[in-house]
Amino acid sequence: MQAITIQEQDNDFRAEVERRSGQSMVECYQCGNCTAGCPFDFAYDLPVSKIMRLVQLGQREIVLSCHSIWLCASCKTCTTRCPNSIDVAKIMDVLRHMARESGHIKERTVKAFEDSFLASVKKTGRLHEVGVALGYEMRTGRFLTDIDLVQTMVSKGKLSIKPHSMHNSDQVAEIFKRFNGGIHE
Amino acid sequence: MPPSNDLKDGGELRIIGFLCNWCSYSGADAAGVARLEQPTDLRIIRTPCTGRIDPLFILRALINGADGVLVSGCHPGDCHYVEGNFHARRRLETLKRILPISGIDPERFKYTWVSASESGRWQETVREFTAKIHALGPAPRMTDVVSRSKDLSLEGLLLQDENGGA
Amino acid sequence: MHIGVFVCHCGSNISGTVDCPQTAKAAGEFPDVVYSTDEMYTCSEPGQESIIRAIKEHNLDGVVVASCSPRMHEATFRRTVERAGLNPYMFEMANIREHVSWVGRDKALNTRKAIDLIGMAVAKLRNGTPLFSERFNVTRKLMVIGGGVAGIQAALDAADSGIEVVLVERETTIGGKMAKLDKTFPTIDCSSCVLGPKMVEVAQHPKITLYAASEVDNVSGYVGNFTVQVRKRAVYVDWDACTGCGLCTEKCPSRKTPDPFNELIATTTAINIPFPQAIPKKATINPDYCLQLTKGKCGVCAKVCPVGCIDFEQQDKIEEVQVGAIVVATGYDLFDYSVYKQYGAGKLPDVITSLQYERLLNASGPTGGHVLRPSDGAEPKHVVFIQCVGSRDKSKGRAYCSSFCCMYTAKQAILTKSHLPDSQSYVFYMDIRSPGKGYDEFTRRTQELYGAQYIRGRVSSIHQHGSSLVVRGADTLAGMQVEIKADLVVLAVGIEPSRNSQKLAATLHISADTDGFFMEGHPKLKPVETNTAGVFLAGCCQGPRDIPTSVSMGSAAAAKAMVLFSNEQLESDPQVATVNATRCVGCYKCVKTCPFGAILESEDRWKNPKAEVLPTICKGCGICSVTCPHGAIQLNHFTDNQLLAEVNAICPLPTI
Amino acid sequence: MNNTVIAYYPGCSGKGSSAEYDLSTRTVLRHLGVDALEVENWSCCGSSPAHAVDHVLSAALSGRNLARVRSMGHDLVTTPCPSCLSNLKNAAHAVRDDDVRAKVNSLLDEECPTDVEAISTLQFFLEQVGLDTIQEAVVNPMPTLRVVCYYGCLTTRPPKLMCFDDPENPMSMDNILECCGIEVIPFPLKVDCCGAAFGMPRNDISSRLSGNILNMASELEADAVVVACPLCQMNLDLRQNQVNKACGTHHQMPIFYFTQLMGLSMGLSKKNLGLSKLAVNPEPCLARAGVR
Ligand SMILES: Cc1cc2nc3c(=O)[nH]c(=O)nc-3n(C[C@H](O)[C@H](O)[C@H](O)COP(=O)(O)OP(=O)(O)OC[C@H]3O[C@@H](n4cnc5c(N)ncnc54)[C@H](O)[C@@H]3O)c2cc1C
Ligand SMILES: Cc1cc2nc3c(=O)[nH]c(=O)nc-3n(C[C@H](O)[C@H](O)[C@H](O)COP(=O)(O)OP(=O)(O)OC[C@H]3O[C@@H](n4cnc5c(N)ncnc54)[C@H](O)[C@@H]3O)c2cc1C
Ligand code: SF4
Ligand code: SF4
Ligand code: SF4
Ligand code: SF4
Ligand code: SF4
Ligand code: SF4
Ligand code: SF4
Ligand code: SF4
Repeated sequence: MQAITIQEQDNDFRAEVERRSGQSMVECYQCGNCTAGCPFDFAYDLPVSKIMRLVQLGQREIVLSCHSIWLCASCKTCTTRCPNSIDVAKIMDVLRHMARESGHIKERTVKAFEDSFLASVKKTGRLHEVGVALGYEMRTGRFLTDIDLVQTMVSKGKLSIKPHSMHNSDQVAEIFKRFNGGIHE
Repeated sequence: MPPSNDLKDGGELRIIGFLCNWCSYSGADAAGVARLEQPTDLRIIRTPCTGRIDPLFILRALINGADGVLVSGCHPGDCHYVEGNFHARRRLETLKRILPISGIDPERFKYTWVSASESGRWQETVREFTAKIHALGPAPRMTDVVSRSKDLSLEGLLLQDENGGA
Repeated sequence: MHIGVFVCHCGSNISGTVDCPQTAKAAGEFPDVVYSTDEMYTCSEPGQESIIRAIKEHNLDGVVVASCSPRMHEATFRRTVERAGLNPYMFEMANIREHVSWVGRDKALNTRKAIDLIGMAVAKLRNGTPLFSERFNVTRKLMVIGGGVAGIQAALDAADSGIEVVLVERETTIGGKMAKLDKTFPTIDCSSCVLGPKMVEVAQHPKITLYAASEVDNVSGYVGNFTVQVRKRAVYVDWDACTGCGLCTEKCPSRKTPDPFNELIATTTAINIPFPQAIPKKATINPDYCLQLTKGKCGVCAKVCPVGCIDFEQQDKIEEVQVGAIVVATGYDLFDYSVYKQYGAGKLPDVITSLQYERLLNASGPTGGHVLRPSDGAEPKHVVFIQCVGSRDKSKGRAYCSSFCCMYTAKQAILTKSHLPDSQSYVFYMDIRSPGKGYDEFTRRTQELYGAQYIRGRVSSIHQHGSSLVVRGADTLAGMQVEIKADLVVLAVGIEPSRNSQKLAATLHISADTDGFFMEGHPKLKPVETNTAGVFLAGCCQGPRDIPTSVSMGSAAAAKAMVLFSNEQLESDPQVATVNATRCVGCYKCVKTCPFGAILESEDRWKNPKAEVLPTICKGCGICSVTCPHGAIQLNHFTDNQLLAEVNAICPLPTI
Repeated sequence: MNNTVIAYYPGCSGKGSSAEYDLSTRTVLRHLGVDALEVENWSCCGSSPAHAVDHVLSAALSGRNLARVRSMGHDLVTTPCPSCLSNLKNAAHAVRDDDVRAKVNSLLDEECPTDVEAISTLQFFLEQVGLDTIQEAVVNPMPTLRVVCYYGCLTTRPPKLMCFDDPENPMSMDNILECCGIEVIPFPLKVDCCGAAFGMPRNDISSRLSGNILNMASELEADAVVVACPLCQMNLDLRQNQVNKACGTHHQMPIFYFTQLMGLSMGLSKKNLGLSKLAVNPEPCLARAGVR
């Protein structure tokens, strides 16, 4: 196990997480309640309370390169039960943003799904489920994902090959364009 | 009259402190015991409680030509008399709002909480406040303020606010 | 006026950075100062003598000493001037040591500051008046409110020293929580074996009068002379006659009455004696469950009672008691954990509180000391304890540590093993707080000898799964989620001040901290005093305390009362508020503002409304002085004139 | 409740994978005298991917919809989907901060309003329609139908934002269905997450979590699970076979939207409630409960 040199901790990292999440990291007293209730803990490489600790210790690399921050489903169980009322789920969100920005992509399929989802929305203004699936498959090369569902959905009339129509879908595309233009921080 | 009333020739300004006996006055004593060096401008008046401090004392000091007034007492919730500092807080907040009307720079007045054990905090408070008053410089002549305060009947204003009772 | 000024060198403490002779010389020029000098050590024997000599020689009627802090020697010098025949309040101090010589380095500036401070003291003194204290008698009788172990200890210690004691207990028996416990840490001795004899002593002590099923309605008066109204609740039994034979309880048909003594895990009869060792051992009818009182038909108890003491018409009675001091020992209540919906919110039968578990462990409890879980009466095998439930949880408004739950949880884990040798206990904890003699060894023993498994982490949720409870938690040391299939879960619920404490605080004019526990006079130096003279604290009403500390506090509070009662008479502090009747218009704003209820709505001879201060109750805060729109109520020794004189001494009114 | 008109945001899944939720919600609302007026020209809220990528982007996508609601002259919008609701509420809350609002507005063509509120249709049924009105409309109680209510994670969480029902033991659906004459069994896992967000990218995870819920429901001998969330429904219903395969189970557990059971109890036609669109055939279970 690697040793952490405490004086070399990255306090800017901790400060950035605090600023972007609006949460105060010192308030976490490591009770573990967030880990205890997290439904995704079994799939995590770092339990969420450990992530909280490592942010306190300014461990940017370890935190941003973990899988857990990609597997958090924002179910907010942790936020609801934290005895210090810390919005832990929001911190997980912010960490994923930071990982994205810095190119730490530990769950390619998760990122691919998010990207295809947003690409679909950008293109048509509304979510087009076939579009997402296709986009996802293109991005990951996992071509038969959910193929078993398609048949059921088609037979139940739940899947349209064409996106659901809205006019002015370009307004939505604009939102994405401006966003990519880096107007926000 | 001894010459000491003309404070300004030593580079000192006239700063008056109103301190409650139980917390801040003891805190100031503790700072002395610990030899925590402070600027010499401040003159302290001891009161049993910040609740005894009439905003009019402060107004009077400022009108009379004090360059700064510092009030300090027990932290909220710690008052020796249970709720005296809550009364003080309400009254002093009112005073703060009224000072600008009377032409007095509200920056010349400050109130704060220092407990008996916070000698370091007291030293900091005195240093900071004295530095601030020096940055503001000597207070302007208050002749017109005096007449204005009469016009506005400041005393009435202050008392009105207090009428809420406890 | 003839004022003398004495400037102290304090060896070199002052004279090192203040020019004392020059200061004394300058002081001589202040108005009314007829004599001024400097002294090496003013507080020393010769220093005090020189003050006395100067008062006589120069006919002084006021003295200013410029030396250390008045918090140091004001009392000393007041006695000095009094010895010379002066009124002790015709004395002022200028603090030129703590506030000048010790904090300023520039001698010239220090000297000037010292002169200013003397000028202020002289100005204040010129506006001062002589003040006189009053002497008053003390009622040598102590009231103890709350009959838990802390109150019992206070009552017994005071009574043993010969003081009359009145013990007021809200429940129908004394004993408090300790009476419900099975065994106690760290010695694991039987709780009732230790407490029982003390309770009997209370009942038999000739100096103790016990009012059970009673509460304090109102308190008036002041230290040495309190008048207390005690409400004796209707119990529907004439306690003077009741022998505690228990015949009534055997025959009472209303058997589904909730039993608070057993923490509601069992039922009792509408007429009941809470437990066999109850003191007083008297029967009480619960009016909400008595068939006679609710439906008008039954009266069985009245028929069987051999002494005919049942009285369905009984009413509350108010009695007035005069006492000189009061010890408050009202203890605590348990945190209502039903806000934790994720722990079943009190709806899962096999999730119980620590105190309920004590009743299950207790041989005189509803299961006769067999640990049987509530849902199906089976013996549990896997028992999970969860610590800090409702403690150290800001999100539930409980930031504080309840202080003894780590220890009693360890105790309960040990007792579980001795009751059920095949069982396994698991303890979820955040920290183990065991600071006391033998305490940490105790929690170690729990693990090493009794095999309790300690898991560091909180529990997120508990849910029923078949006949087990699934406890989902974390082990933060292993860094993993953990799950336990438990048969019984015991919550170490935190504590909070006894219900209605807030009201009692208002009645007694004492304050409570932000968590509602009564506030001590000083956290280190006056742990059992309050800021109201003559009112003392013992046990958990002041904060979470285990039994040894509660007992120490009981003894300490009794000792403080004895100190008070060692005086035949007490002397009042004359630095109190006084009303100038000619200025007072009777608006009573001051009455509403005084935090201590020291001002009365009174009248003068012509029936005009006037405020009147009760000098024995007034604490001298001066809050009223600022409130009065007419300057009619003034705090002696800190009058408007005195304080303004100080202001004017530094900043004279500008001439326009 | 005569002819109340509410702004209604169906959400993307309402137009696709959860068409029967949209349909049954509108049908029941109409039956109870409420007109659900679809938000004009609404767009996708971005669901969880948007806020997983950026909070301002997420707020902007929902902010656009809030602006649509405002332009219809409404200050309240209801949505059946908890994920959409969470995003709408988040946006409405976030733009109250001046800084955030400026950032959000800079992504939009129009100003995001600060005075539009969002609630779930579930909350609308409970608080504005009311249990009494619902009970009055019931003509076909189903006392032999034993169901568990599964709320999922987002319906009530985080409590500070959602401000509805209890985050640990919500009872709103339980109460409504009991009003409809259906037996509701207490369900210990009612707020555990089903893992829907990972249905596509990490099916192993979502199958395990959904499996827990189905297992518990069948251990409690429930006839069906009732949900209020299209993502939960899709995960439990459409993916039930995937779950069975991953967990080695053989569940055939119907997963209803609560609005479908409300509609049945009110005697509305199965067609208008979209019952045939459910992946696990509900007919055997309904037949046992005596519904024709
Ligand atoms: C489960 C459990 C196990 C414990 N085990 C141990 C142990 O093993 N060892 C140990 O040292 N400590 C133990 N404790 C702690 C112990 O209970 C307390 O330290 C002790 O009871 C405090 O005594 P007390 O007199 O201050 O308060 P209490 O016991 O609460 O007594 C207060 C009394 O005042 C009465 N009262 C309250 N309000 C009023 C009022 N307004 N007027 C009149 N009367 C009033 C109450 O009815 C009660 O009789 C345990 C606590 C719990 C919860
Ligand atoms: C580093 C440190 C920091 C602390 N900080 C705090 C704090 O912040 N707050 C707090 O509450 N507590 C604090 N404490 C604890 C505190 O010091 C003790 O609680 C307290 O001093 C105990 O007082 P005492 O009178 O029992 O013992 P002591 O202070 O030890 O006094 C005992 C006295 O008895 C004398 N003596 C010993 N033997 C004999 C003999 N045979 N004959 C005659 N005289 C004898 C000794 O000379 C001594 O003067 C601290 C302790 C330490 C070590
Ligand atoms: S629940 Fe809160 S305090 Fe506890 S470890 Fe998680 S973030 Fe920290
Ligand atoms: S929000 Fe994320 S970290 Fe928190 S409990 Fe849910 S999945 Fe786990
Ligand atoms: S009176 Fe105070 S200053 Fe003077 S010698 Fe005594 S202690 Fe020192
Ligand atoms: S039968 Fe009478 S004397 Fe005996 S306990 Fe009951 S009330 Fe008291
Ligand atoms: S009268 Fe009441 S208390 Fe007496 S026996 Fe009947 S029910 Fe019990
Ligand atoms: S004593 Fe132990 S269990 Fe109790 S609140 Fe404190 S740390 Fe928690
Ligand atoms: S406030 Fe002043 S005027 Fe009013 S009753 Fe009190 S003393 Fe009299
Ligand atoms: S000085 Fe304080 S205690 Fe005394 S009467 Fe005035 S307000 Fe009350």
